[in-house]
Amino acid sequence: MTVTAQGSVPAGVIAALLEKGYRVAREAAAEPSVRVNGKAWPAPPGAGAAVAAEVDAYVRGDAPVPAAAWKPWFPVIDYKRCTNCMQCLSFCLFDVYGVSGTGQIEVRNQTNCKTDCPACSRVCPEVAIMFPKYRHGPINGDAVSADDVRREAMKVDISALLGGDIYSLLRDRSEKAKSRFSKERDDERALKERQNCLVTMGKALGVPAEVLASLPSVEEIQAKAEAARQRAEEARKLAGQS
Amino acid sequence: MTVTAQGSVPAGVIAALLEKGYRVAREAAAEPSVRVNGKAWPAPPGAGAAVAAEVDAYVRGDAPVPAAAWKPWFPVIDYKRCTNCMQCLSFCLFDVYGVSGTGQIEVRNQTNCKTDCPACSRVCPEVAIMFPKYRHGPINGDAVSADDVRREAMKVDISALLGGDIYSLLRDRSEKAKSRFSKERDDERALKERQNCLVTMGKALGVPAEVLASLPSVEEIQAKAEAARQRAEEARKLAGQS
Amino acid sequence: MARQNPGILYCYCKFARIIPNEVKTGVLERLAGSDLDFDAVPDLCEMSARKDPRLAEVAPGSKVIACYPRAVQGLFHSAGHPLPAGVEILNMRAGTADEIVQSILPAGAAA
Amino acid sequence: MARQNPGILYCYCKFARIIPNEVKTGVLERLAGSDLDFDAVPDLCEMSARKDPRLAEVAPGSKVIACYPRAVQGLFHSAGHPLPAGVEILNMRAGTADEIVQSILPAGAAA
Repeated sequence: MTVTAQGSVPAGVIAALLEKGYRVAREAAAEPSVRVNGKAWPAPPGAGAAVAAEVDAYVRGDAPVPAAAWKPWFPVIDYKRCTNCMQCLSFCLFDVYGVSGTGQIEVRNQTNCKTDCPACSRVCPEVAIMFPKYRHGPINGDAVSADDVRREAMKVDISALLGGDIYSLLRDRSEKAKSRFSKERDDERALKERQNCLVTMGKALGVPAEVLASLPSVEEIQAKAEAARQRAEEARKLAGQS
Repeated sequence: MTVTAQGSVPAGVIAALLEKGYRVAREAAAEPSVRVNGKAWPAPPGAGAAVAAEVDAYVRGDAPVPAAAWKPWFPVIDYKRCTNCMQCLSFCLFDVYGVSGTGQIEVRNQTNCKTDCPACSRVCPEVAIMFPKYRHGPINGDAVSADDVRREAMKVDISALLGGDIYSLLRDRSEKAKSRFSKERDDERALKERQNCLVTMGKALGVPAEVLASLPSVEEIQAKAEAARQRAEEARKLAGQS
Repeated sequence: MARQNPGILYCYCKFARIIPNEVKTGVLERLAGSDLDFDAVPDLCEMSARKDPRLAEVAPGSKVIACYPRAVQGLFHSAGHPLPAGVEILNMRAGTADEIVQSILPAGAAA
Repeated sequence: MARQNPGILYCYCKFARIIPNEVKTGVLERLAGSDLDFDAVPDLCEMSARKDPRLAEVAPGSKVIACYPRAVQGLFHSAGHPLPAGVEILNMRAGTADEIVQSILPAGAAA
């Protein structure tokens, strides 16, 4: 197949070329031409033939699978360490984690993971989450030392801090959040409380302002809490069955 | 160029094929072969020739620029709205923002941006940050309504909350953080304080446990605060010169 | 880069599904079926990030078929090639294919 | 997928620069210069994410040249093809090319 005369290129072929990252232009040139990646086409003939073959393959539907357009960065669970506590599942804002048919935590949506972000491995109380392409151990899969385990034991335990069942708390908060938020929205007292808390928090944990500022919107918080609750309940049910 | 006999493929060619996403295997087959993407090579001849041509181009150093392996997701500044307040620069943990020679905020490292994360647009007090591929307005570039502006005005102002100059505060905290952290690390009182603060915080702002848990390490906080301070000072100097 | 003659620049928004498919495809079909010259690019965002010098070629009087005008202007600006005055931006996230093509085709040519 | 004969699986770690280049290239050069059969793949992480069925073909007695054993085992496990017992994992993030090749080449063959 060759694409030559002006006006002879069907939209489907143009779309296929665009999908492959080519730029396609129709110009009022003396010689009818289609520009591909800024070059007149077909020129050189070899390149044109290659592109035509690719387009042919696209049209026939047997184009080769394109090379990975994604840096493979995602958590890998060390099941010898994992206790199925689900903290990673409730932590991740991007639904990378899921629960298997037998109620076991698993990495389900690898491509949702934010490249170079190893945050979920930091909340795991068992040093069970690895990112093979991470720079440092033990997150990169290097052996877990006694020091690593001790450090993890000192981590803030989210559930304990919030006084027990994290999921019922989230559910509770989710139900009350909307009314509370709208009530306090314009309230001078609430602003004061926030300010005191932020300052205390900053001092106690050394939290930079930019992290405090990264809090998601109320809508996102509610949606996330609800999703986490549902997934956790589903996981409990499944685990109870087995 | 054709790659045929077993043992005849130099490491550089194999590396070039691997770089292009091909799988290369040498097998003790009856007929010497190189597997490409799981198929014996050269088979079919056409495909083999295409691959050989690609390898040739690689070896000659004039291979075509590979198609974008990155979803173009990054902030775009609306300079008609931007007041150069630098909150986005100090907020972003991934150095997406920079400062121009004339002291103006700019998006410098687009590929550092975390795909589908529009968080920095939420801290902008002027609704000046867009993500063209975002789902909703005004972040997607849709017209900014009076309601949008009002909502932004109600946002927690980081600088005000933390009592003034954010940069001096960061600098201050950066200097004191290490000694403070090591002192309080094993302190029962500090843990208590953290717990109280987290609960207060959760109530006041409706912050989910998973967000509180996403705090970075002390080393990252210090490095980030220092970098933000330096960039802000550089920006001030440059702005003062113009 | 000198500005060239006014033209039509069409963005295929290759990397996201934010433009309704019937609009994206519909506009492209009508362009391909017309006698108009046009320049179809895979993704303006991607070109902006690369600071593609071709972004400097959009001349006054041109039409850019992409998404929200504020976003499109920002993308050209970020690339170091702000759009000149007199460029019309047509938004495939808001209009139908017919509406967009109506404002491009010469009167009476819209099918 | 049936396990096949023991072999050598080499990971090029295409998408990151975490393996020192002299190790990554050095091992590949020695493999290419040897008479050993081997299977070089662009990136084990990428294969794991795709749950590539070829990961099931690593037979007992094989050697996998990649990174930290805990990570490699996790990658095969995540893909639904846990490594069988008796597979040796050689870590290019920790050893030199010489050290790695020493444990693969038949005695006396290492150059």
